Amino acid sequence: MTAAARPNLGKPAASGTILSIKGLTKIFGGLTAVNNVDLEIPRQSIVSVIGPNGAGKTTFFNMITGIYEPSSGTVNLDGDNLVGLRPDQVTAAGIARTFQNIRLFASMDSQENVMVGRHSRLKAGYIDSLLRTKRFHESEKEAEDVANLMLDFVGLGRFRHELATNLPYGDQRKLEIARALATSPKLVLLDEPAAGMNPRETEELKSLIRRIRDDLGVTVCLIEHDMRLVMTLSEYITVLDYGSKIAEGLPHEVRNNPKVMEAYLGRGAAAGEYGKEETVKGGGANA
Amino acid sequence: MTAIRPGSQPPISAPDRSLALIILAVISSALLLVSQESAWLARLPSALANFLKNPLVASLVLTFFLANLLFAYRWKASLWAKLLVGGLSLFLILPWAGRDNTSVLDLAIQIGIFAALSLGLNIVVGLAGLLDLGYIAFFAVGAYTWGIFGSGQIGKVLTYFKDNSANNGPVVAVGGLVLLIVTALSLRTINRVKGKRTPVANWAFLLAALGLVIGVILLARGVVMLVAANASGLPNGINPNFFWLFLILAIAAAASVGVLIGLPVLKLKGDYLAIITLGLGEVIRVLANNLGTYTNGSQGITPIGSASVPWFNSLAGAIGFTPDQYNLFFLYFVVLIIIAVIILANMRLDRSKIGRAWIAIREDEIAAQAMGVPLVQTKLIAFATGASFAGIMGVIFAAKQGFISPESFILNQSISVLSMVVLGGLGSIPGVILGAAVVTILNISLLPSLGEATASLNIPPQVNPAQLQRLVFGSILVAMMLFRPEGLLPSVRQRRMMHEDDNPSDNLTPQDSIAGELNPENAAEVYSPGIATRADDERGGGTQ
Amino acid sequence: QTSLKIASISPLSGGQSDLGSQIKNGAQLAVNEYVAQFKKLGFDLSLTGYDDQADPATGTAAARKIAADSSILAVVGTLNSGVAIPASAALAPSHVAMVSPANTANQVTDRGLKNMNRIVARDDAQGPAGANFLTGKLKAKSVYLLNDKTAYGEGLVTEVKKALLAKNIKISGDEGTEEKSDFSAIIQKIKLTKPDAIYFGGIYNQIGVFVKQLREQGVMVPLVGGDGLDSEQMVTIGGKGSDNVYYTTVAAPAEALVALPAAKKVADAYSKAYGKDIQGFGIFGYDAAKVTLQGVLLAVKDNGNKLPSREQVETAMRKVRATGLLSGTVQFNSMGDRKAAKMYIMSINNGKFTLDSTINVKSAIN
Amino acid sequence: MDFATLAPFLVGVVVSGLVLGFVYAIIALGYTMVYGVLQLINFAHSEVFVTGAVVGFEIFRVLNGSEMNGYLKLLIALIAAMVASGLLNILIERLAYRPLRNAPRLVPLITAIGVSLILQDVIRIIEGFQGRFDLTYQLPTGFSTPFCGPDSTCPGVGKFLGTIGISLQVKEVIVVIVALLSLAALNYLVNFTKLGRAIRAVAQDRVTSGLMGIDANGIISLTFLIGGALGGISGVLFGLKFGTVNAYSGFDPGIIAFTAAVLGGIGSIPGAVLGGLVLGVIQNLIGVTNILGGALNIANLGVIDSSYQRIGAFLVLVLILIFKPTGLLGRSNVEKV
Amino acid sequence: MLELRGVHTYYGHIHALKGIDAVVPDGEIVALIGGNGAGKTTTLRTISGMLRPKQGSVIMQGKDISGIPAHQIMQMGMSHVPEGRRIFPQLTVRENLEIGAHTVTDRKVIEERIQEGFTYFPRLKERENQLGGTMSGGEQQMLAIARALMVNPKLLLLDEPSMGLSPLFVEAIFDIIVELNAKRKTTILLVEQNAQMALSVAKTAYVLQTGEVKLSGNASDIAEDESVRKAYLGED
Ligand SMILES: Nc1ncnc2c1ncn2[C@@H]1O[C@H](COP(=O)(O)OP(=O)(O)OP(=O)(O)O)[C@@H](O)[C@H]1O
Ligand SMILES: Nc1ncnc2c1ncn2[C@@H]1O[C@H](COP(=O)(O)OP(=O)(O)OP(=O)(O)O)[C@@H](O)[C@H]1O
Ligand SMILES: CC(C)C[C@H](N)C(=O)O
Ligand SMILES: [Mg+2]
Ligand SMILES: [Mg+2]
Repeated sequence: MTAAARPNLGKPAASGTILSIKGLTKIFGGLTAVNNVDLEIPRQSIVSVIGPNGAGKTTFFNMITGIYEPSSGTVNLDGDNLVGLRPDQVTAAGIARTFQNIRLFASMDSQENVMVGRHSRLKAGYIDSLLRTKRFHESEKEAEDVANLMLDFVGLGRFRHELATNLPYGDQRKLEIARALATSPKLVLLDEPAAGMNPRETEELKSLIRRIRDDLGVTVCLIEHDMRLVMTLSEYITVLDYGSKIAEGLPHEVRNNPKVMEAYLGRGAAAGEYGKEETVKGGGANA
Repeated sequence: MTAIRPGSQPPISAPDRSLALIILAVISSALLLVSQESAWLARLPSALANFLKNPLVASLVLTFFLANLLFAYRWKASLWAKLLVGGLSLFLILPWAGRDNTSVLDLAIQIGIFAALSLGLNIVVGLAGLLDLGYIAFFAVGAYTWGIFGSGQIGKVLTYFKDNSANNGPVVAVGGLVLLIVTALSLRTINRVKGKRTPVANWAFLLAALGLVIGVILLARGVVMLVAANASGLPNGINPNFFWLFLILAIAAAASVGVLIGLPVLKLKGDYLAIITLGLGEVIRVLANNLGTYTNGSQGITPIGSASVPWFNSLAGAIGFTPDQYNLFFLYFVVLIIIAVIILANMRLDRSKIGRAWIAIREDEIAAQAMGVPLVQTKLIAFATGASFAGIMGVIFAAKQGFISPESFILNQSISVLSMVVLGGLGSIPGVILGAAVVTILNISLLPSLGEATASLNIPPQVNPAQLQRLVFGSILVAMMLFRPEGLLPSVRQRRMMHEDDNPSDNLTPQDSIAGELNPENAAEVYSPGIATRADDERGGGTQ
Repeated sequence: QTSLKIASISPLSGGQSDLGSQIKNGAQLAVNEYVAQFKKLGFDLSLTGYDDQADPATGTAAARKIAADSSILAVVGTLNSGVAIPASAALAPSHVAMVSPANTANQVTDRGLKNMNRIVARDDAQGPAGANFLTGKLKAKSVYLLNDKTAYGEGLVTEVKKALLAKNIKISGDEGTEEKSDFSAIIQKIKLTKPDAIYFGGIYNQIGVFVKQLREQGVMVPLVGGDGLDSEQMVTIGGKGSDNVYYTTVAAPAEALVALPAAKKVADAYSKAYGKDIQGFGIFGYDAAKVTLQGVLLAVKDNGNKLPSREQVETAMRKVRATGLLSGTVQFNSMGDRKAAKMYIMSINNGKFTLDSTINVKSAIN
Repeated sequence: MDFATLAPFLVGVVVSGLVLGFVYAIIALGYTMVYGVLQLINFAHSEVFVTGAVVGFEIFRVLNGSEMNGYLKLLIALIAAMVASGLLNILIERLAYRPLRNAPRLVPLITAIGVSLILQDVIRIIEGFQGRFDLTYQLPTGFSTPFCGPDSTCPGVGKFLGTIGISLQVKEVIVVIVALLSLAALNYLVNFTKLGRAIRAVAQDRVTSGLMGIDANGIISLTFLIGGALGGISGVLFGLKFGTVNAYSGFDPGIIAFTAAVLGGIGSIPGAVLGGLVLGVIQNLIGVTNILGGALNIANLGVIDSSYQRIGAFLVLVLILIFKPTGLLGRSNVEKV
Repeated sequence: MLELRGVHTYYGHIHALKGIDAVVPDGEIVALIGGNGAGKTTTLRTISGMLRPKQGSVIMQGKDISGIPAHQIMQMGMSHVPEGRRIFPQLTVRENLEIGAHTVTDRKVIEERIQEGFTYFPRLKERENQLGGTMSGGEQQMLAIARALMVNPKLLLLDEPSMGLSPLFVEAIFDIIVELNAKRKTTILLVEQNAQMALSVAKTAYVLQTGEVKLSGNASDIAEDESVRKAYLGED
């Protein structure tokens, strides 16, 4: 993608590329799940990765976050190569994520779940915890404050002391987002955040994602099958199929790409069904 | 959203039981003191005296007395009453009874030791969810650390090296140091090299770790040799006042062994970890049995010294303790202090970022890692912390027994500590202490007394209660677990998870096999520490 | 009537409970004999049996309980040296005298505790006796040494080895094993090294299994052991394999007893009370209890027929001259070892135990 | 020591290790079966297998005088032991594990330990009433005779094996054959039948297998029955091979067998067998390291003798698991994130 | 086919269903919609016997099945695609399908149905021997649906079948639903977030809110209902 094609975000300070991926490949046994994919994510943008089931999207995320080791390729976050880092190191470097299959800490309440997300940013260590030093108290307060802030941010403030597993599905997804945000990421990767949400809840989610970018200044990259969400939210879309990138571009470009229509969207999808939304509520108006 | 349960339950109003608590405490204390004091017993009508002297009755009285501490902790009562009962029981009545009957003190110390062990294992198993079946090894490390130096054994070691190859000391020491530095450096580089562990890196890591261990051993050996060259034997070990230093050294030693054992194996999951720790626990014991030069092998080490504090002894003397009781009396208070510190440390760690990280990796390693929790490091901290509690108590154990041999550190002991933790309530500090107390009292007071009480009856040997300890203990274990699967005093977390505070009409209790059984969420959400971090939900490969 | 108690410590549960119960039962018989005599003096005599599960820690806990019960004046026990050592140490500060019917390890008395005595010979007599038998009667030029990795077994073999080395006998192998069932590796090694004889320091339940497998693999050389083999179970377990097996023992076989008729009476009483035949450790439990009671009586007498203190009993025990025992008179030297102990060499052949020879052991010190 | 003596020696060591390994393997299968469905280390399995050994002992004892063919006696003993141990295992599951299905997984582990303790005493008491503690197998004549060996006169296969330095007794051959047969049967059952598939499904997700129309409780009971029956077989084999059992004999072999199951990859049937064999051989090799050290003139190996057998095996386990964290044949537990 | 009468279900003390009354007529498609945590999943679980109602009854073909274990209910001709797919992770795709047919004895029938599943979802055929647990989210969803069809159920419970599926497959799924219902007369109880789609294929619908039936009736009426549009269809 050329710099010229990149949408102007109107935020001068926030220009440039935050994540740059080159030739990322993952081979499972004989199966090439992700094949030589390049991707650049502009700072403070909302971008999406879409593609048919089994296209390799989740695997792509897993490689970025260090859960899988790429078979080849590089991942650069603000110039630092992330390949080979452990997941916790990737998080410390500034990438947080949510999971396609929700993975919350079952025995913790919402607040604690989010506090865990703060782990890598807290200064207090083992000795501080034992001796209850000033640094410890500061850290704990920070963790708690950030957790509450994030819970409020995603709208779960009232469930602060509720066990995570007792929350309804959609709220659990939001809780995962709050937990990811608590790591103070530069970039957050959301894997199908709208799955299991009804259209109304998806609308709320949409504005939440915009606020993540606008209010927190965090770059968002998401995987989604909900085309209304993707088309209205993303500034840039990459399409994978059978592990390879088959298209990329602005939403309307992708939507009208015949390859994408055939492999992914299905008949008649492009014409307008998803399009009308975008014209109505494009460009972060809800923020 | 009304179905969502409120975050906190309104406190159930229970009657204040301060008065009951105090009355019970007074009764049980009186009973205890009377039953232990022969002078008082003599004044009682002989039937009553004989009754109180019956081993089983005496043991029950003691148990009843100790139960007061539990009541003081559990009951709703005013703080001063709780403190009064707790304080007097621990600091006055118990030592007093111990003066008349040292086995009370012995039991109390033993409970303290096991409570500390349980607290340590609780961190590893209950909080971090790592099933460790070889935990007693760290206890052994602590015990031998002091045992060797606090007895004539160190003299023997030095003499051995003096007689053999003492003049190689400098060479060995320098060699060890060099190896140590080289391997430590290479370990660091290996760790720095980014990238998941390839087999080559694995080998390199293993070799370097091995080198590190050998380096440490050589260095230590070299130092011993150097010392030995000039030593003239230490028939009674080093000055017993080094005891204090060795409390610290034992922590360090046990923690290091914890890290050493942990490094190669903590990547393993669930039961793989369990069996490896079991094996490594045995390795430590067998080494103790085989490395006779240092440990005196199967013969064991004895006598082992213990610190003595002059003013404390005179205090003990002043309140009627005989000199042979000083050490127990002294160790009792040392144990109290250590336990207090350990509890404090435990609570502080539990309620800190580390504690949260432990629980996070217990619940979901992948998610925890993705949230920035370094897996191996966090597990190592759990291992080392747990180990250090065992290490320090090992020193106390050696000083109390005056004798240690590999037989005290067998696998069964590890299992026993584990049962204390689970019985008391995984992850619950008061729970595991209670678990330790219950199991210890059963094992060294109640069950044996059953045999002693019936010793004079003519019962066929096959069904003689004295021989049925396993049966009785086993039945108690099974029964307690069936009736209180969440443990005696479950942790708040556990209670929340198991809906312990449910209304009685709840049809999803574990006993209700059909409803409970077929309830996926029950199966899925109950956290499964230890054996495998993977719960049913993950196996399903789907959302929770 | 003042209550006066003695205690026994021995394994009453677990794998060695068979031997441990014998000690307790034997002691009970002795106590029964003395109840009347104590009654006359105004004492209500009884025995309390404590279980040590053959485990040092449990044994020590039992010892602490005994120390705490001031009506207990002395202890008969234990079976295992590994338990006796810490248990006696735990009893020492309270001056509770101990008389051991079975512990042979040198360390038991070598620590110089005032309260620890034993009526059996020590391993530094048993070891050389075994060694002499190996080189003398068995004419072995090379011996394979095995032990069970316990304080007793390993300690005993150390003594045997010392004696063998002094005679320039070849040691074909020397190792320990905790294994209870599978001995294939060791047997292969024995087959390879072809020793003239094997010495195994350990207990019958392990050695019986071993020797059976050994014979099945065609190794027929004699096997010698210590008092750990002194049980009829040895033949039950080893079957034909226990032929050509010899052992030194400190507990006397029936035919070697000085007081045969008395022994018969005890044996009858034993089988009547416990439904089993008395064996070596039953006899020694009986004898040890008798020594203990005579020591207590001596202390009572010294104290003007009043209840003696434990310290008095401790002192009396060292100087008592106990008579009327099945194994002859007992006197202790200054270390608590029996001045003139006997040792017996037994052979097992065709499933029968026969007394091969008797050895007198005199303690070197007084 | 020259090669000519060392080679047959090593063959002997390895072969006896393999026989030993077969016994471990069958015990290990009992652990693996139960572990497979409940993820529970069935600590009571050691007593389940001792029960089998005791039943086998009783059968051989009762039939000792009779004229019956030795192999028939063996068959009866095996069947009786399988039935007894299998039923016992079902009973244990019902009483001590099933009520705890939904409890944290360490809880049934503790009840398993409790049951194990109870059974030890129960077995001791039952045999104790007949005045027995150590139970020594009274084998039919011919079982203890050599099947093959250097100086055996055995015909055919035995002779051939003998010439290459393998010496085995008839009963050892029986052990191997019975073990192989049970392994084959079990492997077929679990991996190639509908029942086996159901067992694996229940193992992975009890609730969902209910949705497939599978009676999870029934399958679990069945698994305990099979696991127990294997325990019964292994008990008899244990008695055959080692000659003596008592109420407490289960503990050690139980631990080793479970280790074998882990080494092979817990849950995997061929894994348990491979693990058992590897452990058996390794244990034996470590037991003779001092001899090898002597032969190779490596003095330091001299200290490694039988007393290191057990822990040597554990150290090998550590090494293997470092490189193969799910055991030799364990499928790596792929987790889709 | 199926009737719920005053069903109350609890999780521990959480009262998730508060008296649900509903009827699923023979051969119909019934949609169940509602917001997050409304109790849709719980309703399906209660029907299939994964949960036992504390009060009320579930009646299938005239027989009260509340309290009967799930595996017996399934043997009566019901099939349930559970929330979260619940694929057997260590079984291959083919084995997952075979286990779906556990109650079917005829091997030929099983094979036919597997092939049928493969024609619905060719991806499954491609991955016949891949472990279920390593399939992608959407692939697992396909497998879960195919698995449920292995018994040719009389009553099919679908819990959010379109979740995680690409738009192409969402359409495919609804086609399959319609086809099953039309050709095989399979009765279907459908829980969907994609309410619009669900209501377009269903004949009747129930709207749940916090464990209670808030609305019920003709699907097309409900699709037009103001409050429903607002609450669930994201239209304001
Ligand atoms: N561990 C693995 N082993 C083998 N194949 C795998 C593994 N993990 C993923 N795959 C395969 O790789 C492909 C990509 O999977 P991935 O989960 O990345 O898809 P996805 O694009 O996220 O799909 P969906 O939209 O369905 O979630 C799939 O076909 C999947 O079956
Ligand atoms: N395992 C569980 N433990 C406790 N409460 C639960 C559990 N599962 C669901 N709940 C609660 O029961 C209520 C109903 O949940 P249910 O899953 O049936 O809703 P749903 O309509 O399927 O929602 P979603 O659209 O999120 O799937 C919710 O309040 C939820 O929080
Ligand atoms: C029973 C005997 C083997 C006891 C042995 N003599 C010991 O001292 O331990
Ligand atoms: Mg995906
Ligand atoms: Mg749902």
